[in-house]
Amino acid sequence: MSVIDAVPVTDSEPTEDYVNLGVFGRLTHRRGWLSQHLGTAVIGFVLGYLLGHWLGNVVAGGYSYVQNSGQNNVADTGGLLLGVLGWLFGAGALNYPIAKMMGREPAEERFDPSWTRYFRYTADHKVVGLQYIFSVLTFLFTGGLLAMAIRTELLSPTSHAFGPGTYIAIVSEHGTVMMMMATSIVVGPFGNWLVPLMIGARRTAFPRVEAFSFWTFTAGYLVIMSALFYGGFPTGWTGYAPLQTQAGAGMMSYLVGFAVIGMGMMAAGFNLAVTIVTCRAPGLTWGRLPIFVWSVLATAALLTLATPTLVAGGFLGILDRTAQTAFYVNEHGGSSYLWQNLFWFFGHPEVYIMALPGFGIVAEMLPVFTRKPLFAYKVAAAGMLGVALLSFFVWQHHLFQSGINPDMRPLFMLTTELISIPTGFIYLVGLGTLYKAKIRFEIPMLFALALFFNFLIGGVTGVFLSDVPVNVQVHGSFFVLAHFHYTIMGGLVFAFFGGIYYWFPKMTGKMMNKTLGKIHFWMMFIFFNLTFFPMFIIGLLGQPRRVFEYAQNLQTLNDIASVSAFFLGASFVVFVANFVWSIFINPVAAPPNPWDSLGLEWQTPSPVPYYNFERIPVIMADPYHYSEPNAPQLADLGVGSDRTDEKVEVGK
Amino acid sequence: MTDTSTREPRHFARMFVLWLVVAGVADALFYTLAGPHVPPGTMTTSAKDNQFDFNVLLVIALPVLIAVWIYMGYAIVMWRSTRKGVAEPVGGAVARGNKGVQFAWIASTSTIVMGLFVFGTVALINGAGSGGGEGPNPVWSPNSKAPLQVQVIGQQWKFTYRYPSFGGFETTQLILPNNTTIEFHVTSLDVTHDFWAYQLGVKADANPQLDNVAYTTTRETGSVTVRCDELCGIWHGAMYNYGRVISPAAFEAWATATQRASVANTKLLPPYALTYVPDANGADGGLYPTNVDPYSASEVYGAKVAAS
Amino acid sequence: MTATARRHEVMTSTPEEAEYELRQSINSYWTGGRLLVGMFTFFVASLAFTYFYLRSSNSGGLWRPAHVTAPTGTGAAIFAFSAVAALLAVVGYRRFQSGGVQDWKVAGWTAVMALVIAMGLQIYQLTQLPFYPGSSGYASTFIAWAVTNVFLLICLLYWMETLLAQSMRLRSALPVGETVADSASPRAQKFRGNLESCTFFFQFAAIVAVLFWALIYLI
Amino acid sequence: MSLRGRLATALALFLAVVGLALWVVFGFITPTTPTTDFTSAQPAGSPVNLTIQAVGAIGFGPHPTWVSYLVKTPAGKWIQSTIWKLPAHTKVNLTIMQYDSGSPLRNQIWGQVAGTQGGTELLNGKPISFYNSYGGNGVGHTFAVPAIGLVVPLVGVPSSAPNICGTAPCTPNYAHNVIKVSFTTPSAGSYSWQCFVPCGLGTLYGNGGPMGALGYMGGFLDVTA
Repeated sequence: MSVIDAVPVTDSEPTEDYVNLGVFGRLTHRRGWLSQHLGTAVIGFVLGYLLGHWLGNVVAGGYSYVQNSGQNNVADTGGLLLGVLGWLFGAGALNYPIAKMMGREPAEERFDPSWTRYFRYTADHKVVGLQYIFSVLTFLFTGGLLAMAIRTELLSPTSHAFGPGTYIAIVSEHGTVMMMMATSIVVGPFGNWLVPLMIGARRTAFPRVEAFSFWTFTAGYLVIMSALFYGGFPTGWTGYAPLQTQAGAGMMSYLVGFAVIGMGMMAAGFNLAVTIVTCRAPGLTWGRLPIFVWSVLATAALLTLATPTLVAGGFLGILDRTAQTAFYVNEHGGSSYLWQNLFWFFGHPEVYIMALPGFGIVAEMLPVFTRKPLFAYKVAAAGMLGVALLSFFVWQHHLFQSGINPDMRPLFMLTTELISIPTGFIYLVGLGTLYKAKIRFEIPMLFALALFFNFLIGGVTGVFLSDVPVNVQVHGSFFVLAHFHYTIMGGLVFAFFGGIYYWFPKMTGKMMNKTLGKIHFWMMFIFFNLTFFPMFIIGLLGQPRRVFEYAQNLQTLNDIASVSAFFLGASFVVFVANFVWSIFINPVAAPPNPWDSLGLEWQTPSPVPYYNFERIPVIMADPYHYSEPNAPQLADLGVGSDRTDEKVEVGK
Repeated sequence: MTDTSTREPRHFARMFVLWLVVAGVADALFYTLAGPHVPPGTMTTSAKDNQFDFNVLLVIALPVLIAVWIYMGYAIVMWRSTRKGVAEPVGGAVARGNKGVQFAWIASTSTIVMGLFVFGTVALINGAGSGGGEGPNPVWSPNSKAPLQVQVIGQQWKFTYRYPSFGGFETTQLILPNNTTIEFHVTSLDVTHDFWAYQLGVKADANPQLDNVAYTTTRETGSVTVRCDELCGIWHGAMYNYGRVISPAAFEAWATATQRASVANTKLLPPYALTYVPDANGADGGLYPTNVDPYSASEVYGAKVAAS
Repeated sequence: MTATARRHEVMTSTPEEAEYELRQSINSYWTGGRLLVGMFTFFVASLAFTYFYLRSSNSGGLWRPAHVTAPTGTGAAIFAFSAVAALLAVVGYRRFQSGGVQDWKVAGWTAVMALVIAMGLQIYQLTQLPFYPGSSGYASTFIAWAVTNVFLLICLLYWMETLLAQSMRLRSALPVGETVADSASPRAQKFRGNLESCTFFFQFAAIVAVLFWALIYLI
Repeated sequence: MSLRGRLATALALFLAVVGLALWVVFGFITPTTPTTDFTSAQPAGSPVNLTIQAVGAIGFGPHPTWVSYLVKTPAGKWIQSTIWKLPAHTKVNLTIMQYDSGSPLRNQIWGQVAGTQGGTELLNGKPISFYNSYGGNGVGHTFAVPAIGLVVPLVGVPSSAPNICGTAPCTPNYAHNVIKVSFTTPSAGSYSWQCFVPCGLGTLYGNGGPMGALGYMGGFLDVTA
């Protein structure tokens, strides 16, 4: 298995045969234009696509999915799959897995000081984390532009800006891109960047799996965007069969794209879960683990275990459209319910994949900005694990009116409502930590408080949706849409931006502009609520999701939502301006610990050395002792006396 | 530690009083002013029950929302750091996790949740499925002896309706008699649709070759909006129509008249059945080849299809 | 050398640290191997769910028309070769633990051969089907299992092959007189962790093979 | 690089991204079906004469094998356009030239003529109120505007006819049926119309392909005041 390949960075043995990857090693170690990087990955994708398409036509020549259409889904699938393979090969992801078949050992990666390392296949978790940030932002803004298109169409109750088919394609693309992005928005950037630092590790357990997860994630972006060039797909992000089986070639991009992203999700979750379990520094007991790491652990478990079901469902869908099996076609011995079960069995853990890391981020930031220990730490950790476990038992609440297992509805109503108890723990933690605190309204704290405001509305409406009688009224309407935007965008995306403002100084050594940050926050917060709150009412008044025509009397509310959405979109332009300004145009050096945090990640030198810690730290306390003037030392970093210049003053 | 010379205000008493007033007013205002107008209205038993259910949930939810907001607002105003730069640490008892508070929180949220579950289940069973699709063998059905059966057929991209008690005629209009228990049998000719009769408080997925039953009893006359609530392709947004609930006498007259008018076409329809799908193929052949027996992989996948 | 450059370039572990990180690596193999099995379990459980779901819903009476079965002889042979491979991996590992590195290598290479044959048979069987993939629920499920099985066999093959290849290179790298089964060198220790996980995965694959052989061909 | 230089570079890159987004919007996701205007062809108030044809294969464009409707512009030219601008509250004399063959309907309700003047259609001059799709030549397509209850079944030409039109636009020299109906346009608004015969050749349930794309088997009546 290629995934079992820990990099022995600390092995002190002689390294002559050790670094030798043969011809692939020479590829990996070359630098400059002739090496492997993003550019060769793109070339690999294109060549792989062409090869796969040709191959598909060879093995299934003359066979077209739809008679006379010239549409050959075998060729399309082959093209996309080999495109992904070519992408990975071009990036250099396959060098070691191939060399390994000849019994070679992993090469020890040397630190690459050049900026080009950000465009390479690298096992450095800090570089991967930053690569992820730029990628998820690309995902987010692509999906955001599509959202602007949706709101443009909904300015008027009839079809006006786009044709109905185009509109459905935009809606589907928006939903899918955003869902793919949201699975990785925190675990990818912050999980990879911060977890090793927070647990005192010099690397993740499987650094190449970590890099693989990133390059698969980006390949998934190319695949899902290819849907637009195939004419889009009409099923929304849920991809309901048998519409899935009826749809045009763009559907292949959805199925293959989700499978590829799923591989990336599994790889990322696998690596982080193992890292947290095995690579903690001495003294870092479960009771001292930073709460963000707990949230990543719960999320990683969900990513690893729930995603295979999605990949299986997509795999069956791909077979339906290429080998002409009939899994989802009732008339041929299949079942349209099968997809709904498989999809939602993944789909509900998925939404907690999107909620938990957000909780982790705000719980991590609250003590810093209130100068208090985290309230009810154990409850918070237990809550995250409880949510993760329960999320496997709630999936049929998406199917209350579908006619599947109607007698099970009370049970799924119960499990769904039960999940609000561990979810509520985050409020216990938040409110308890605020009590008699010394709150500092720095920008990250603003985002954290906004999460509590938004997620409350999202969470409470979730209870409404879990109640079967109310669900009859609001299922599939804009009410649902508002609900999950309040939880995912109001929760996760707010936490993500809070996290960027909070950890940006650590990651880049630069401060983000405060004024622009405040403008960004307030615009985002106000217009987010103005965009999505009216949608609750729109949904209650009877507007189903994903429609291009709605009742005339709902136009005012829809227009409020649309105009607010444009301002919400504009707030991200402010963010991009701030981001680019602070990194590239006018960088301001950040102090080593600008928020005065006790977290282990802030105790490392800035910029963080390649191996994170010169000596493996020995953890001696949990990182939340803000209440004591002379807080116990968090960790013995074991740094020699020659490093006094880099020692960081913490905890006052 | 707080200075003993300055009296610490009783924060919780303040917040509690504020909460009691605001939550009480909000609940009372909502229930009396907005409550009766909450969608989907009271046209049927299921709509009325679901409206009541929604109102109960909101009356419980508002105080919870308000409690958190008041607490957060209070905290933001009262407990902000006044110092420039980093505040001094907060020590003492407030910095320790209070077990009693944790227990109270968990106990109260659990109580609310279990209460909601019991309430929802009772509402679901008493409401005979609350107007939701209950699959082919409904577990909860109304007491009515002779409900009016109406079959809802979803197809891309229109709902049509069959009335088996009137010779099984099929029409594009949904007309229902008042004060009658209706038994909807929802099915589809192609992909998955969802029959959402908004004012009736009825919602049920339409699946090919499957029967999905939903019950409701009409209480008031008026207009009904029917929309498709499950994405079904390009014209999903245009898949709606308007129906009416009318007096039983008027319904009888309409039904017999329509039965008579469409008798010629009704003869050509397949006999009434709970599922209703001729085949998965289009007008000119389907996705799945028909002549695959004896099966040969090369025949199916390698055969050149003649261009027409 | 500047402080910054040194910080990035130089990383000398103390012996305690090297030992600690070696433990971490070995534990990672153990934990990773178990998590991998969990991951695959959810995948094949989805297929088993599909099997039972389509079987019980029997849409249009088309779960499985009478007497339609994938070629049973080939199916039994695929199962037999997969099972033999798993057995060899387990028995070989037992021998390895008691020092029989050579025995393990022979068993391992034989297992690889058995897997190649099983894979070849599985692909051959896909080209010789007596039914059309979309003709019934059973036909569809069979196709999904066959493709999954090819993938699973490739994973097993790859893992076993890389270990065998690695052990051959290790032989010359280890101090004279030590074998990969008893050497205290970090590389040998990690190799053993990897091999343990691999053997565990073979056991899991054997269970999956039995289960699906029974589902597809027996019942 | 100077501050100004970095600023300029960032702005240039930003503009490049905006350009890329606009290229995608206008190149791939904006509608490509043209609108045909019938509001100014006749004097206000007088009936609009609308002539369309249904063909088995469009013969050109990205999907030459797809079944499609074509419309005759006021200038007398046959084009592929399914969005038609019509005046409100006006009588429309609709003539449909049906060049495609037919088949039994999946749902015979679409054999019933509805929403037309007199509840009938003129099939080659003979009035009919419904058509048995299981007999005769079957029904090839329907022209239906669900929002105003208009359903016009288009009886197919015999599939054995020697002169079936291969590609559009078809001329009356080929086998065809002429169907004429009259209806009155509703008040201003956008009304979708579609075909209810699953004629999306070969796709599952016959409703993919041309049935699932604007410009072939569906469009809008863009009714203006």
